[in-house]
Amino acid sequence: MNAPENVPTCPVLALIVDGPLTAKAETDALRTLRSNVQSGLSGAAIRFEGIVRRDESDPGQAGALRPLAALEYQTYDPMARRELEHLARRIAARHRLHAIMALHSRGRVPVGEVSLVLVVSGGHRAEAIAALTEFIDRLKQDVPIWKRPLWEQPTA
Amino acid sequence: MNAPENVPTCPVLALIVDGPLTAKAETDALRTLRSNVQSGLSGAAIRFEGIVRRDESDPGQAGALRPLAALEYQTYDPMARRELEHLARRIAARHRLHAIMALHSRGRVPVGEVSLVLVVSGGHRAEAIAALTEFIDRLKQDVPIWKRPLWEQPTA
Amino acid sequence: MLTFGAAAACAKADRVTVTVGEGATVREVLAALAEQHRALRFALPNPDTGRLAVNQAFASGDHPVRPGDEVALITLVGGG
Amino acid sequence: MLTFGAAAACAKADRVTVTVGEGATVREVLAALAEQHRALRFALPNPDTGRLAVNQAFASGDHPVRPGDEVALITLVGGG
Repeated sequence: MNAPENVPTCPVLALIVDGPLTAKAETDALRTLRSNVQSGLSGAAIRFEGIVRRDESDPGQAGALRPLAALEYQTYDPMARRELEHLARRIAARHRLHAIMALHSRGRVPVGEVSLVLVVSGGHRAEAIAALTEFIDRLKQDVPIWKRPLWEQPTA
Repeated sequence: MNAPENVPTCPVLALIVDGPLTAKAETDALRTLRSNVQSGLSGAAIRFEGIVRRDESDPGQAGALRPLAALEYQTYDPMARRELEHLARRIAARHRLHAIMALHSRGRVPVGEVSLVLVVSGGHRAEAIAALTEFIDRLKQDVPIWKRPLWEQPTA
Repeated sequence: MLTFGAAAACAKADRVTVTVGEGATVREVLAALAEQHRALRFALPNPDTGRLAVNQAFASGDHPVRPGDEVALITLVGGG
Repeated sequence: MLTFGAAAACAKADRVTVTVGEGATVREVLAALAEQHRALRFALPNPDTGRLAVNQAFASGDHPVRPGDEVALITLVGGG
């Protein structure tokens, strides 16, 4: 995954945020990013949300689906943030993005809440979609973040 | 593109909006949609923005890039809205989405403003990305919307 | 017949008149359009697959066109 | 050496001690880890490609590990 050379600089923001990713956390982050993006160049902007699903397979029960209360994300700090940013920079250069923002949760994120927000903008749709797909694939390999299921307590 | 049968119903919203798609237009539309989505099922939500780019190739000048002031979208009403909704329903069924919203502009949209917003949510990322890609490909074939370039006036 | 986009630009009008016999199908209307409006030939869909909307819905080649129907040439769309 | 996630669960600890000779490389540390902590074998990366972080950065198999370095086993991550 080598980045092409001589690409224009692209605003990059990568943050680890405690708990679920709320609208406020994102708005604050985007304010920094948007001021750097020149209008009229980008033809496509995509925002991806990864959300905690209720049903996870439980390895302790032969992979059977079991209702989840939350996921607990553990991050290896500060390497996690640095790898997140490093990944964002590589993806931005490879796909000639105009801006990229990645936010990831740390700690407890209840079912239905957002643990990952990725925002990319680029000249055309194809680049933006390819960047999105590749970012998430690499995230799951290269960024030191682990998740632990917190199972819903069976009602007595 | 046949839809699988016996899929659960999915909230679908398809609207044509006059002028650029603003945050307010979208918020109003999403309010309707979100109330119907059951939390905990969706693992991925994607929001796509199509934005008017400054540089368009001008067929009147052998395809040379020429700075644009705006695009003027003409829609064949009410067929355009109906085909937009029909497309949203087909895509939702094929990719087992949990919700889909498509907004498209009518009339003048200046450079840097948004003319298309597509929001999809589904169980997993792969379905949501495939739905996004397919929706936009089909939109450009099946929905009676035409665009006319309004070129920037050269400064005297 | 209604025209839009590049087709309307070439016809220099947002509607054109096409004369067909009684009981004509979409396929026959498209053939007549090609004969009677040569400027629009570039924009014509395949007469067999048909890309006319009759009363605001896409119609196949076999679809009959009746007096009073709203017929539109839907071609070269470009939303998004 | 720091452990996380499933590796920490299997080691029943968030750090384990691995004894290596002076001037050992990442590759040698991984081999020693496999010997000295059998419960962690499932989680071990390929000793040649290496998947240890030394001082908070991924380190290749040849990378030397020095006294005082912070060494972490980065495996089976699962963000997103």
